[in-house]
Amino acid sequence: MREITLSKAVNEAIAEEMRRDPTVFLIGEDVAEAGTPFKVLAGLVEEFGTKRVIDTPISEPGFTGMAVGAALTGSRPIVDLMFGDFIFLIMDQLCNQAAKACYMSGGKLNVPLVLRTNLGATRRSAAQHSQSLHALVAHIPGLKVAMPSSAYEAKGLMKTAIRDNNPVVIFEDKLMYQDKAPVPEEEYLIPFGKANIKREGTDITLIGTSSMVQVAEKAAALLEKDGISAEVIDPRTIVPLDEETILASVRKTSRAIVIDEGHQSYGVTGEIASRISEKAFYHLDAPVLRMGAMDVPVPFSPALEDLTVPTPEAVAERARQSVRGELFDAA
Amino acid sequence: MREITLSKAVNEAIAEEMRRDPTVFLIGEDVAEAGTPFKVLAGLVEEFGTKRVIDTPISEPGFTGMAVGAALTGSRPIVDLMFGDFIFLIMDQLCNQAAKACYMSGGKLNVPLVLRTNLGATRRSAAQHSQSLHALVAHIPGLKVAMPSSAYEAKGLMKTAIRDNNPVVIFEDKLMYQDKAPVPEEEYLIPFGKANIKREGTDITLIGTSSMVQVAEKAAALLEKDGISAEVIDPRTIVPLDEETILASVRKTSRAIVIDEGHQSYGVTGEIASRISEKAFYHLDAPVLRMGAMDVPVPFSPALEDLTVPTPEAVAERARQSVRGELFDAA
Amino acid sequence: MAAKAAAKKGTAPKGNAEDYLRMYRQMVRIRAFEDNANQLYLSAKMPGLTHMYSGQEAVAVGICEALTDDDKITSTHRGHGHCVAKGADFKAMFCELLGKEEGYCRGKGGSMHIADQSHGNLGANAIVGGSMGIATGAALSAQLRGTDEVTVCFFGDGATAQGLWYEVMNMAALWKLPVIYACENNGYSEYTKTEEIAAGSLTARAEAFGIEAHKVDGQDVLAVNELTQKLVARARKGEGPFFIELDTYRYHGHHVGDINREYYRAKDEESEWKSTRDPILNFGKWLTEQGVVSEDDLVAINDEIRADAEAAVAYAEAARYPDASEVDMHVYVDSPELDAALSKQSA
Amino acid sequence: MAAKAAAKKGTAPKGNAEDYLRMYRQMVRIRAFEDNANQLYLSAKMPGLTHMYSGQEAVAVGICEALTDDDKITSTHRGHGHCVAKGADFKAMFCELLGKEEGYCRGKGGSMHIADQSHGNLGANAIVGGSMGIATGAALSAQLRGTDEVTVCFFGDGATAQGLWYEVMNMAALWKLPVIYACENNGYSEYTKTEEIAAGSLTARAEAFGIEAHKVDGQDVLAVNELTQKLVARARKGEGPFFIELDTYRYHGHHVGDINREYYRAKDEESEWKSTRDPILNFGKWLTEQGVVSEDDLVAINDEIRADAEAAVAYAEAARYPDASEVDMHVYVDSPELDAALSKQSA
Ligand SMILES: Cc1ncc(C[n+]2csc(CCOP(=O)(O)OP(=O)(O)O)c2C)c(N)n1
Ligand SMILES: Cc1ncc(C[n+]2csc(CCOP(=O)(O)OP(=O)(O)O)c2C)c(N)n1
Ligand SMILES: [Mg+2]
Ligand SMILES: [Mg+2]
Repeated sequence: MREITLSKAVNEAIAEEMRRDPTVFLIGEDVAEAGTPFKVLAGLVEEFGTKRVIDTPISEPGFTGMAVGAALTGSRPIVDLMFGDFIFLIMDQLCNQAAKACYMSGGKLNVPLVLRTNLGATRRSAAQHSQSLHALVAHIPGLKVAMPSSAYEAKGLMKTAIRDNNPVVIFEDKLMYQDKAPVPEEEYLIPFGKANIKREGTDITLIGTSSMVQVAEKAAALLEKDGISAEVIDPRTIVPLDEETILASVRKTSRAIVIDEGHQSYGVTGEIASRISEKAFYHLDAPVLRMGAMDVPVPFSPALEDLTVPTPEAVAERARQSVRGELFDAA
Repeated sequence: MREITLSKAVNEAIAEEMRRDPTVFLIGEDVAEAGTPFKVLAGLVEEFGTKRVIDTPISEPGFTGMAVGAALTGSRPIVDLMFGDFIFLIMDQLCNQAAKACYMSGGKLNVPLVLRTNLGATRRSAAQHSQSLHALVAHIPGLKVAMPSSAYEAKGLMKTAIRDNNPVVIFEDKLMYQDKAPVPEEEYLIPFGKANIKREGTDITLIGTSSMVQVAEKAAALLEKDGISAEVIDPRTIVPLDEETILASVRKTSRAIVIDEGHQSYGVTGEIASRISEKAFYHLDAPVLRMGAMDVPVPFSPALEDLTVPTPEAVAERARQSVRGELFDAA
Repeated sequence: MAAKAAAKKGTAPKGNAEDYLRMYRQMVRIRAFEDNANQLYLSAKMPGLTHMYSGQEAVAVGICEALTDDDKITSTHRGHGHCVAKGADFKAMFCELLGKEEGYCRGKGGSMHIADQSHGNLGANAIVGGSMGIATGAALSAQLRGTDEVTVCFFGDGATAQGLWYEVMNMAALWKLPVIYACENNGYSEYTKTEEIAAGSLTARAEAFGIEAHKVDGQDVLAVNELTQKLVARARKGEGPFFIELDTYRYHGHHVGDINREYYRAKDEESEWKSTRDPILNFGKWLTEQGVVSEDDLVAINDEIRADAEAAVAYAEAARYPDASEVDMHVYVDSPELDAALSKQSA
Repeated sequence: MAAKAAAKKGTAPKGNAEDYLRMYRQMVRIRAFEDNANQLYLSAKMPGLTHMYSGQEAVAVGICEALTDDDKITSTHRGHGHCVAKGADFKAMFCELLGKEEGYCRGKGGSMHIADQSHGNLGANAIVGGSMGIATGAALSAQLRGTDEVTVCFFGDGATAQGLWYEVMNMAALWKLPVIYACENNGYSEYTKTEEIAAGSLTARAEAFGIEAHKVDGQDVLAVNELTQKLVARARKGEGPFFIELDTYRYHGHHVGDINREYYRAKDEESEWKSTRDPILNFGKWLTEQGVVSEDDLVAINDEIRADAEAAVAYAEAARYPDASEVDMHVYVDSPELDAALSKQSA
């Protein structure tokens, strides 16, 4: 199968859906001729014109609010938010307006909107351009949240997001845009709420989101050398969350680590870990471990930044401790 | 001891600190003559004048940003945000600016700012005036988050918040403003990061935040009738979180329920439950249970709204199941 | 909706009688709705709070009578008037205010979130200024979809302090969107006078973005309607956006519970507006002076509408609450086409 | 900082020689800093990205030379120029750009977050428009604390699209805050021309709030300085706020990696600005014409500053990274007075 970059996969997904459905349009800063600073959208304005690939002023609340209005009235906007960190600027439009319109109207209104943005540190972009803020939107009912972990996932999840009749926030890892993966030429969709078992294993379950799926896979490879068989699960969407697949795996392996690039506290790792701890309680041989990003703003200095995110080595080490039973003593 | 309302307690705390420290000022909508729609700040403008009790236009991002600037330059602002739901409007100023200034400057800048706002449903105020959004700010390093559970707590935590050199967000429960509690005439502060054991018990630990402390206490009273001894813990601040007091209690009781009025998913209950499940793993006789608000926007209709938040009866029932071991079978 | 009045004060009043009477009736309907809503609150039958539109009727009616059902509006926390004026039904509105199943939003929205998409009302909003983006986006969508729909964005003087407005005005001006920003300047935002919270000039703020701005007496339904008709027609041709500042007044407190308000506004001021600038009284007087209707006709209209409103209240009081099972419905809507594509794929 | 020039182009140039030379030097210092920063990036020695200020030097210098150390500024993602102009030191700046312990922010902030509070620079900001509230609040704080400090808020033309600006302008105007909004209109925001993203007129936007607005040639350091001195003096007396739009140009791409930019702006345009409107060349020429300095003097100044910059780069390259233990330091600052009160209470 051909291999394409995550960037190209997203571009293809959007182009295919824009061809299929004339109500889909793109809106955001420098999305047209520039094709975004990451060049993900390059070429789209040439095909679809400036009416459907709309460059905006630097007005994130404004154009997000406009997308909500457009989505309420027969259009299907894709909002391009250049950095995930800017989500703080649009929280009202996203969480008070888009997320609630359907419920507040008793189902009479709905907001088929995609917000595509990104996450991920270690790009030396400092505290306001490196955050992984997906937990915040996952906390708000009415939004769906997708976290692609490869080019293949990015394409399928984006296409599904565009066709979903609800607001969907999709977080791409900005460090993965040049990563390649096999992606079929044929059209495909990836359903929301169905986790992907990336690797089967029997001793411990590693649940990772976004680029942390790769971290988990690398950790699993390290563990294999030690004779430890790790199962790796990619939830794909954290809202809806495929609890069943995760629980089934942990009931089998009896151990789990949840890995996520958002800050550890009050984030994704706590949610998934606590669901496992509650619902697979009887099957656990060790505490469910959490590995989020450190609870610090992302530092600029490379000497510090690399310390803040989970690494394959650190995950493997925690997994070994768990399997060896070392964690029992600590409790 | 005299009893005063939570509203009066907050008012006293602010007045005392404004008398003590001339750099403290209040800023927000209708804080002066109107004393806020909840009348919490009534009388302050008469004592301190309009220079220190500043009525603003309806510009939440604007006046929050201004408070950050004032805090960076020798003032100690208290920002009044009329409804907790409006926090979505100020997330950039709070989370990208206030929370990070200290870290990004390597400790050279700091932001002694208090954001006072509220939470709590069942006031028939519908989806945009009823949210409990404290988990969102708790996820952002650099902010402290206080959750008073009574008039006594509200006064002490507010005074401490004003004196803290970091940005502190304090969530008052808007349904508790008229609740009275004994509050000493003498000055006192309540330290951050020290949980309060509201009631001692041996069979199960109930951890509640804000008004859920009262719910937990009522549940404990119900349980007492069934011969079940519940320990009730009020963390007081969720950032910093007093993990030790919580863990010590659960190690003793072997069972726990975490109760919070924020949406259950990706919120406070997951964080506290997962910490307990991990760090008191060996001591648990039953899964740690979570009782947050339902993952739905808050509905207006009284017939629906009351269903969305934890009640003493529901907490007591879950506690009984836990103590009876019923939950084991479910796993 | 029927063809609208090419209203011109003083010209051929009888020829436009039908239009005038519809406008009159709509204003009375709003007043009757609000009087009943207030009563429900005072008798503790209404959950929560609500914000009365009384006094501002000429704004909603003058504007909405220049729109069709395909045209959109966005509304505010003080939104009953817009909702009625855009064609909503009393029963479904009162049911919504009481949290009943037959409400416009099945009781989930309440006073501050009434939406009536069948008449193009995209909804009230409890975030001040929160619908400015929505309205502008509806106009963008109309343009993209190649329709000639126009969107009117209602908001108060207080909402002009929200930065969102400036962001969307800029884009509306750049892209010539068919949106009309209608600022109901009722002199107050909550308990504060407008002049204390608004520097400079509101019309100049719109003009600074190259947006044509107008000021009009918001108590004169014909003046409002005439201006709006012209601007709507121009907006349909791509000459928008526009801004209108409408001078008006709210008769009640900021919300129904705001009873003692002398600390921020004088009783004299209130009675002055009510006695000399009431939009319904004045328009009624003009209609009789012009011989369009008799005073008795007006009384009859009034009585009929009042009876309607009371019947709707009674209906709503007796109506059912939504079933408990509805609490977690409508968080998400289904996506049947997506589901079909997915099941085709897995087959 | 010494007393500032009461600069008036054409009047007594020799009498103001000291001031002129300081401005000239400061502009050269900025250019030298940026050339070295760019070189660090191109040779892959700098982590991340950075945005060059080259071409806009007269803005930062003309304005900051009208301020004292007690006056505050807020800066942007394109902030090196403001930082140098407000008095920062090369070594601590380069150390910050390289993420070193001796950087202004101990390496934690980097290019986009340099702050130098000892000279009143409250910091660069990576959120476009993100410092508009901060600047206005610093002015409020100055007023509340009874000082005569003035704050200058630097931002780009693109930032005028952020709603926050209108919110804070309104409050600044209502409360007569001592803040000057300085918009560096360099014709572009990222890869988009200003006219495509800004409707109407920028000065009119400020004026709509009753704020006095000025336009000035941002390539003419004396014109900038003269205007700023006047406005600063008036702001100190409570006559603020003010708005200045400064016409200027960035010589490099949006950021150091933006090399192929012909798709959004012509090479001719760039060379035209560089050859005819360079703030340093033109001011240097004028200084020699007026007999303030000789060409040789200028060369010597240039050489000295270049050497300084290179030495600072070498110093920064050799400097230590922060220790790993610093990673979770500075998330919070201590509160010693609070801690003392608490321990007194528990004693
Ligand atoms: C973002 C936001 N801030 C504050 C409020 C509280 N609030 C509700 S109505 C109102 C005043 C609005 O004034 P105006 O826009 O003039 O409308 P009016 O009430 O006069 O119709 C305020 C401050 C709110 N609902 N939303
Ligand atoms: C809120 C926000 N939106 C978008 C960006 C990405 N961005 C960085 S600089 C920039 C252009 C800014 O243009 P302008 O204000 O004119 O400043 P200039 O770069 O020309 O100095 C953009 C869009 C950002 N950093 N912050
Ligand atoms: Mg008003
Ligand atoms: Mg620019």
